[in-house]
Amino acid sequence: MKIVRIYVTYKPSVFDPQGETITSAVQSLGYPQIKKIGVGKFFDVQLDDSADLEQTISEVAEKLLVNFNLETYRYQVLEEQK
Amino acid sequence: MKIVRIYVTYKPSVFDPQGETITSAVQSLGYPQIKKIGVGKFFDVQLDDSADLEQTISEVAEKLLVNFNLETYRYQVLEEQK
Amino acid sequence: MKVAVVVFPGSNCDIDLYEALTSVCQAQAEYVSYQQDNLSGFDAVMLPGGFSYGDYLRCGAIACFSKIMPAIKAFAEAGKPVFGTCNGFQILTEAGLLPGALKRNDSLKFVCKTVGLKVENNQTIFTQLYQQAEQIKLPIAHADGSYYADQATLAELEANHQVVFRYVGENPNGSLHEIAGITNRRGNVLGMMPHPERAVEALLGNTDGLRLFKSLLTGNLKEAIN
Amino acid sequence: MVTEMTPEEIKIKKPYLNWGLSEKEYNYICQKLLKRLPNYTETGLFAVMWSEHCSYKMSKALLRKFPSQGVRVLQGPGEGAGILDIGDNQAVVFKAESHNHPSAVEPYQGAATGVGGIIRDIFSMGARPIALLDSLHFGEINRPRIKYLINEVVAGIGDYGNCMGIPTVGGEITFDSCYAGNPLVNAMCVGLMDQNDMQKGRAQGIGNAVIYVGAKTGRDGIHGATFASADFADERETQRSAVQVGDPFMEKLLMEACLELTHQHQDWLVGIQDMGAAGLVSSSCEMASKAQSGMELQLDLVPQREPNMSAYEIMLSESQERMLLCVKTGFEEEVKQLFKDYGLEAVVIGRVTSGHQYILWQHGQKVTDIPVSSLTEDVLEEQVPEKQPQRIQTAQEPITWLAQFDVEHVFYQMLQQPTIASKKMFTQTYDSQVRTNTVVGPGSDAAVLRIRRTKKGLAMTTDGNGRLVYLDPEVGGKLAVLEAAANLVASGAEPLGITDCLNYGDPHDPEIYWELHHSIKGMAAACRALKIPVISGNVSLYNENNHQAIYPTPMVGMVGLIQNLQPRATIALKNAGDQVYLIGTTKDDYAGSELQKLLTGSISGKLQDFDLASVTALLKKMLTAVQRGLTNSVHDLSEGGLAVAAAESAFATQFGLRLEVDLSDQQLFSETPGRFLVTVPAEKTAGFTDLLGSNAQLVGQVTAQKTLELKTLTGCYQLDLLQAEKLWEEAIPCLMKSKD
Ligand SMILES: Nc1ncnc2c1ncn2[C@@H]1O[C@H](COP(=O)(O)OP(=O)(O)O)[C@@H](O)[C@H]1O
Ligand SMILES: [Mg+2]
Repeated sequence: MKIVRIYVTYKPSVFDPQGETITSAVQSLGYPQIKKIGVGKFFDVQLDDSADLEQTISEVAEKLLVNFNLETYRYQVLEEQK
Repeated sequence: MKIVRIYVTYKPSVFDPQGETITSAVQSLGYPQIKKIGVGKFFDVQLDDSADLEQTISEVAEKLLVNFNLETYRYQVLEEQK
Repeated sequence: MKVAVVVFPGSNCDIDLYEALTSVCQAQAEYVSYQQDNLSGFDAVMLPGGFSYGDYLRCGAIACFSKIMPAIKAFAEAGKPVFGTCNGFQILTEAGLLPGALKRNDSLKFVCKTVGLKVENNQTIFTQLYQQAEQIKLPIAHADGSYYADQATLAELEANHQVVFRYVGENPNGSLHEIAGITNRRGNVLGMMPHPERAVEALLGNTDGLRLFKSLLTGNLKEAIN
Repeated sequence: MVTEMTPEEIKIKKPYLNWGLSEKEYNYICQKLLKRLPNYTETGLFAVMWSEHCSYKMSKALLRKFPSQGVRVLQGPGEGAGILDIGDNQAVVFKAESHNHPSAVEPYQGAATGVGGIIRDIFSMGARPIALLDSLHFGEINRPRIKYLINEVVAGIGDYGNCMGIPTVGGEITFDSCYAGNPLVNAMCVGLMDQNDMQKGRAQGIGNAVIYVGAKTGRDGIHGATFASADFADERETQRSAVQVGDPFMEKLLMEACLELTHQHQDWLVGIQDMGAAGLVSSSCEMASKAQSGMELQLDLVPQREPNMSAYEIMLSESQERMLLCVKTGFEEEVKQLFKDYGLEAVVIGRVTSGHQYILWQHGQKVTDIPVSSLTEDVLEEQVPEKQPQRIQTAQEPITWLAQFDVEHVFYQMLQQPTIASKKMFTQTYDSQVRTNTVVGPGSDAAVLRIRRTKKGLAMTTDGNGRLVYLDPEVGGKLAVLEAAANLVASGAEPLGITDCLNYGDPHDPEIYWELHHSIKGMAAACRALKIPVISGNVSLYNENNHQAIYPTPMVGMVGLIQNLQPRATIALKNAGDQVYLIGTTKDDYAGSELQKLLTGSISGKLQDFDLASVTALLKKMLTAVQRGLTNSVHDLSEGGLAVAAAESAFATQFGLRLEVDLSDQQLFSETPGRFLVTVPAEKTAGFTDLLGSNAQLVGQVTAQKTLELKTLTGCYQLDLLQAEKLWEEAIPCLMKSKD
């Protein structure tokens, strides 16, 4: 069993109201040392060892997990489990 | 300037309806090799070098970014920039 | 004319569309389950608002993989009318039947209220009974209605008169170019965030949405398709 | 896996005390009911089923004071929700429920699952839920924690109802420092049904299947029911296990599937009940108890989300979005298939048995074997001492007060008081229109929904004013019922019935029990005078934070029937030149008023009693006037009195008012109950005054200017309504934004 973490974020050109709101909330809480907070989501995908990892991940990301109008993704193999 | 990534997930005992729904959607798309998809969010926090990283991060996580009734977090220093 | 109202798991404005078509406009309509794969016998398809699959992942994303979707795509490709409101619009963009995407409102909150709209193109089968540039009011009720597309796509939408409804006065969600509703290039697929089906009876206080249904149902479709 | 204590260890170590079971109760169970020591699982079942939340052991005797009969009552208290006949073979179903404690701990999920729970109560009766209302009470908006609570609670309520496609059409939100540590989150759901579809939560017929449907069982909210029945101190760690997460998408599927089952396959179904507080144990033993059946369940068959759950955990879990069915033998497969079509799991977990035992099996062991009634019927009703609180004993004079104040200044201030100011910032995050039946949504005296394919409408409201009940529980209780009835009458609806949420502090405090007793007495008296039965309700006790109780706050949810939606009045002014009438007598009523709060910062004094008979007669006449279409607008006078009601009637219209009243300046803000502000078109004034007689006093006209001109016995004022409306609308957004 493998776990692959897929990170999804807005493309830099897309305005992210959530990131803006959190940044200003943090600053108003009294943390001027924090310049910016960006927000993203991730999916931890548990895969059979038999699976062709690269292909499965890119298919699932492209078909379902990521909307390419707005978002981009990266992934990382987290761990291999027995 | 440092960037710290804070990962927030549901505690394992907490029911995650979104993860369940996405998992079954992916499986019915024809990916039986995917056993489970967990969902989380992350925050990329840009910090002044001057900041006491550990303390700032744990304070901000606790005050704003994480709901301890349901969630837990981990963090990781991503990079140091000039 | 017979209209299919498609019901996905979590759709909840299906009855509103159905009643607007049947009890208000006296048209023929039928509910069609997301598990069916065939739309033969229908002259138009409508995708209702609601929360298909609980809005989990992204609004409308999971519904795109329903069994009915290929039939809807074929229907649209054949040039027949397809209409989506609210979650229906989100599904149409996720399915690629309309360009762009709908993201979280700038306020980050769900908003239910009546907003001002301008009819930007009355040369479509959905808007032929409105005046060009007419201002109307329709209810909105969504958390993810901020229309986004890249600059090139926006320019193309404008150049082809695909923007059919634009918010006037206040932009309630942060949509680029104040876009409230668009068609595809051919003009036979319309998606919009506002709910015309909530504005078809005087008893409920607003009838500005009625002409959208009447436009479609008049049958004698002006050749609005370019 | 943790090893469980043996029955003997339980007897010695008394863990049940922490679960809310008293030693006296434990001994009674051992000696009288079982004649043996209960094991760990059984002790847990007793603790939760004997909690106040499930058994009403302390409030039962008081609740019997409510009238619950009436010609329209098809189902009174005792089932998931009450049902009333509305003619044409249709019925209206409603119930309210509190989720105060879960919301104090986890406001978003607490509020959301409160809404989810009340919706299940409605569709388990066979009714389609058509509307939600909420009654929320928070601390003053002055600290980040309070703002956080408000935002999260409102979002939790909105998100659940929005996703379900059930419009949230009304409610109330008030603010007072007594709720700071213990907010009140009450939700009400209204359903509509054909009378032939009525269901009950019963399990009968030996051999019939007990079927579990919906979400899997996890370790959520174990002991939520006892938690709701225990004092609430700042021990956050121990409460965290109680957090449940709502899944409105699952509930939407569950609702549609259950409605298909109850509407189309009644021949398969014997009974249906939702799993609410105390989950599987309370639903299953109540279903068996109501039918005087026995029941055996195989816990290994219960769908489980987590490994190694004990019998105790499975039975007490409060995982959301689950229902329990009793299905006739032979139809199990059909039922499973029906749910499968909605993507849901339905599992036979047991059978109805002969006799009256409640038997649970796990891993081949019999883990429970006790009489069903020992959990439901045999609960010891608790006798609680009561005592009149000091503040009420000390004889007080009514506040008649003549402190000088500047009318103009107070008028604008009053509109910005959070309890009076516009709640649009919150209500506009609720979908109030979905299903296209909402004729009047949030912002009027009562919400109104039409009933499709008839001329009829349903009006509904929630009302509760803790301040008044605090000053005098009995008079305050009457006022809560009266306020709700007045809101319905103003909408042209005949009040049909009541549901309530009784929110109080720790009933073991004799003064609090006295408050509970006397407010119920007052409510019951008003119900009897107005002939409105109480058909369902909910009791929430232990609303305290660090031993500081909230104001006693009974919430009244009331539903009324509009026979003909066509002549219809709303609070909004309609037409310049209409005559304005003030209905009812204005006295010096300032105790507990918004004016007192504004000028003195607190509330005090003696509440003046009022005559129920004459108010009832007045409401009847008002209803006739609205039904005959004599009125263009009607608004009942409540917080802030005449001046505030006049301003509210003018907001969002292009009109103003010119009024001349035989009142003192301060009486403009008096809160004497049983009054309305009414506008009548010129051609109907004769009919109107004939009907209302001396109750109606002509006080002015609707004008085309956005000003409120007020002439009193002592002064003359020109109030700018545009400015007033702006202040009224911006007050709450401004408070919510400010950074302290
Ligand atoms: N929590 C809420 N949810 C929905 N509607 C609300 C809520 N709070 C207030 N409202 C609406 O705002 C209006 C004014 O509320 P309120 O001041 O309590 O009215 P009243 O004094 O007539 O009882 C009502 O129409 C009510 O339905
Ligand atoms: Mg009122």
